[in-house]
Amino acid sequence: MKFAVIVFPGSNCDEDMYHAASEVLGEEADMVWFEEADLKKYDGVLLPGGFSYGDYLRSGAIASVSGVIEQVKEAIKDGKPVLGVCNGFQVLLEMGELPGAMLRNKNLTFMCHEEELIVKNNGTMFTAFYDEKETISLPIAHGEGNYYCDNQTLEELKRNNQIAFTYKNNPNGSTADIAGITNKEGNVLGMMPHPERAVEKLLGNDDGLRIFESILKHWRETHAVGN
Amino acid sequence: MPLVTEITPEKIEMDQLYKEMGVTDGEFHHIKKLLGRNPNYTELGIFSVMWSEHCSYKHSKTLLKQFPTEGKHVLQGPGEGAGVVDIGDEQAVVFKIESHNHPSAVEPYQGAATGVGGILRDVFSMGAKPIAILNSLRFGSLQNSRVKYLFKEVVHGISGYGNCVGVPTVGGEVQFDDAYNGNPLVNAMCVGLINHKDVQQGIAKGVGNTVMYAGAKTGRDGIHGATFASEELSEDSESKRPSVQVGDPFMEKLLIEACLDVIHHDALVGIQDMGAAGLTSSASEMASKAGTGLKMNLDLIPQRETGMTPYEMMLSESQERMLLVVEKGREKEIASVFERYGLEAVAVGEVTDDQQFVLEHKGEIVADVPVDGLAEDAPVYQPDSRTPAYFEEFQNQTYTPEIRNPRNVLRSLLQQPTIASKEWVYDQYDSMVQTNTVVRPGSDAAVLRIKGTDKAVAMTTDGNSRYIYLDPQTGGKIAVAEAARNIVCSGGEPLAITDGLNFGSPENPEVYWQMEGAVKGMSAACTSLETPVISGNVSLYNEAFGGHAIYPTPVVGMVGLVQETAHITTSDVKQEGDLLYVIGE
Amino acid sequence: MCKVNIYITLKEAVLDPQGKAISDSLKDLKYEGVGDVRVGKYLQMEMEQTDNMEEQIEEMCKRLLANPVIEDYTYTIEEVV
Amino acid sequence: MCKVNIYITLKEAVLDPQGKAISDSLKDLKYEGVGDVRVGKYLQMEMEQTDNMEEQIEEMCKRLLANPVIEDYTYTIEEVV
Ligand SMILES: Nc1ncnc2c1ncn2[C@@H]1O[C@H](COP(=O)(O)OP(=O)(O)O)[C@@H](O)[C@H]1O
Repeated sequence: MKFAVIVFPGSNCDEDMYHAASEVLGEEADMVWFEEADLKKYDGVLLPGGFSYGDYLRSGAIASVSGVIEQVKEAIKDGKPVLGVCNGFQVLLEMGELPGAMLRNKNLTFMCHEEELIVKNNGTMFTAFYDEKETISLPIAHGEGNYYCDNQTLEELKRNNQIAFTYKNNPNGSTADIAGITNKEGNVLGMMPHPERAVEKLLGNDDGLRIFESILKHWRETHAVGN
Repeated sequence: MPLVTEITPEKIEMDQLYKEMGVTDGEFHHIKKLLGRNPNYTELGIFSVMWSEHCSYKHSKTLLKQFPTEGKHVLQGPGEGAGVVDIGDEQAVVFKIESHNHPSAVEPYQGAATGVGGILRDVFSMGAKPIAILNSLRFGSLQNSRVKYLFKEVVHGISGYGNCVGVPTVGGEVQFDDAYNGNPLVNAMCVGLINHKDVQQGIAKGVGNTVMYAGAKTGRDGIHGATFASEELSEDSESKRPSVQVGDPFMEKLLIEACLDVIHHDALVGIQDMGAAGLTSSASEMASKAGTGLKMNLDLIPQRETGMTPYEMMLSESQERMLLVVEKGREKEIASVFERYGLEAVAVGEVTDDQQFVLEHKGEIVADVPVDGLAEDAPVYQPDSRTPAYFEEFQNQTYTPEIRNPRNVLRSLLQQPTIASKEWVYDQYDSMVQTNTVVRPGSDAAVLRIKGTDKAVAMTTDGNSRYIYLDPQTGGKIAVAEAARNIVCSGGEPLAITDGLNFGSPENPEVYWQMEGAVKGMSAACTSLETPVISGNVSLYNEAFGGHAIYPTPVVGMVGLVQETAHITTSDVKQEGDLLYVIGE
Repeated sequence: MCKVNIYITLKEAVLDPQGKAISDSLKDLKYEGVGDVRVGKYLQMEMEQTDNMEEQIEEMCKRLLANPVIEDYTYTIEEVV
Repeated sequence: MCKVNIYITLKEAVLDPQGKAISDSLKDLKYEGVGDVRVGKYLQMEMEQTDNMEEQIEEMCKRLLANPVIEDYTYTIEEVV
């Protein structure tokens, strides 16, 4: 499987995402500079964390109107898996590919530590290797991770089983403890916690690896048919 | 300072206007002798920043010479942007600590943020990829609402900048004491990783080569910041506030990437960041190190504001700027590297052979001074030293504390902000980005693995200013030894240190005595532990309103090598039933 | 040349932790009579005058400057000479 | 009850990286004629009417709301019924 890690000016978890996909998962991956991307060549798109455009205006806002976005939309339409982590999640929200918006953490400060998450939906192409309701631990690192949506949107998210992860002890004020959501079609996952930071035992935690493994499993299954 | 260009050299001398720039009578006459004439306003401004304590180390140079600076692992000692230490496999670590005390006292968020930005540039201008940031902070009593505000904003500033540039902040220390009520200390350390062959020098070699300017435009930021950093804080500092510079970590991130890209370009001859005293110090130091001269046309300097005078441009401390020397005729190749990151790099001058620093503006020569006059010929003072009365008193003390209720004593100790958990601070730092952090903040030392090897590096900042106040020499030894223990406890072998010397006014003989003692003690410990000093920083005149000097506060930043990741040890208790040992005296 | 003043505010239904923190600390500082505080953005933009200026500004606000999920915006245009 | 509108802007000489990023992005999006953008804060504060209201607001701005080192402020007071 071949991943594209999109690099915006100011992305800073791009190398970490690349490391997880290529060196740890062992699949092919490229870091592609947003202006030079040709996403047709890739089977999956990874939108990394960081501070694209310095998080100026609103996090993810400026990246969400940049040149590469049309291609990301295309990839989504084609049903390719698209994973947005942290700033990548914010970009997907700003693009309107996922519902809702991010507000500043309720305590107004940046926070960086591990949080326990509950796997709400293990039926997605990103979460197949988790058990339903399993508690896992992933690092968070954000100042604007307070997920907001109105009641109607929340009802819809629930009805369509779009909530992938919730926080066990909501750290930032997110609506309904939401830590990660998918689109209706299930091929886009946006999440604030960083799975790519939790793929090696040496760094204390590899709970995040199964997200990458799940994507790969799904890809193998859907592509085995054609072979 | 309106219409500064109007002031004539004669008037500067007659009205002793040089004093406003922090230049003494003696120094002014020395400048006149060097030039063979009176300096004009721009020239005087250039001398004033280059001869400020911050740039010239005029009150500390003789002490710094005592530090052991050589060792089997040292590839580059003090003298460049940062020191370089071998860690095997053709790899090295690059590190340095730098203070931003006075700017942080005035505008804590930006002061701390730009402190981080500055130390990052010192490291990546060596060609190294910044892999970690640490800090060492001192504040007054948290009962004081101004102190609380400063503390909160300094931490926000460090996290705001460090998190955005994507370099993990992995460690540091915070202490609180009334001695810092009006004068907080903000020291930031950066550690970088480099391959031996990539080590750069800030040097203006090759007569005829082109001087290029890269990064952010120049504005009227921080003008006189460098001399400001060397003056005691007074009520007056409030009115100097416009000189505070604003950081742009987004730009810095792009600048890091562009610079780490451009160092592989064979057209690059030298590179240096514009730190304190901006264009003036970077340009003149690069020429001085090469034994060349340098000529710049100020009309070519990218400017953010209109109508800037030569004086303003030369003294501006706008952030996120670099100076490069490039093979003549190959400027476009270099510019195109920066362009890819949306950055500007333009030719602004050339290397000359006459050892003069020459500036042209609107068709006129506005400064023409000898390069060595700014750097090597800067004044050096040998301040008076006197043992303070408190020291004798302390030496004669026989007090031993009596503990009646250990439980209460322990509890009240744990409640001291200095001892209590610093999680509130480090939770705000992204300590994991770059996915190398094996041991995060909260342990003895932070440990980062080096991808592609089984090695790791351990790093820590330490210094207990109360010990040093009571007995500078012993306290100095303790600071180095504590850092070394932290490294060893984490599984590493101590390699070298960087030191941040924060003191009051060296012109106060009792303060100078503290400096002497601390340096002596630190040197002794560094020699016996074989951890040479490879870089450092001096911040003097840390005295708040009314001349209350801070505690003498040298801080030690140490880096060690962990041979195998299996050696990494953390400080937390592992499981019930494990035995506890006390080792040592 | 015009100066466009754009005011971006959080929608009423959206909680504003920053506004709340400011209001609380004003009350701590004993400013009596201070109630709710809401924090928004104030953008000052230079722009050359064109015929469809308002249309353009509306579009900028919707596409980039404000996030319609959480924010409202208003603007004024001043001519500068 | 009054509504106090407070506008906090960066002093002219102070670098505004955020404004620059926004202006660049608008230009990328082909909004011709967009020049400099400066980003400030817009605070809406409820406050009970008092005699020395302006004095109080001035003080709040200086002490807490604006950072006089790098920011300027202006405000308007609307009466609300
Ligand atoms: N306390 C110190 N101990 C050892 N070296 C020092 C000390 N202070 C400064 N230096 C060295 O002197 C050189 C110049 O320092 P400095 O002017 O602070 O650097 P910069 O030009 O980056 O601001 C550096 O190489 C620095 O490492």
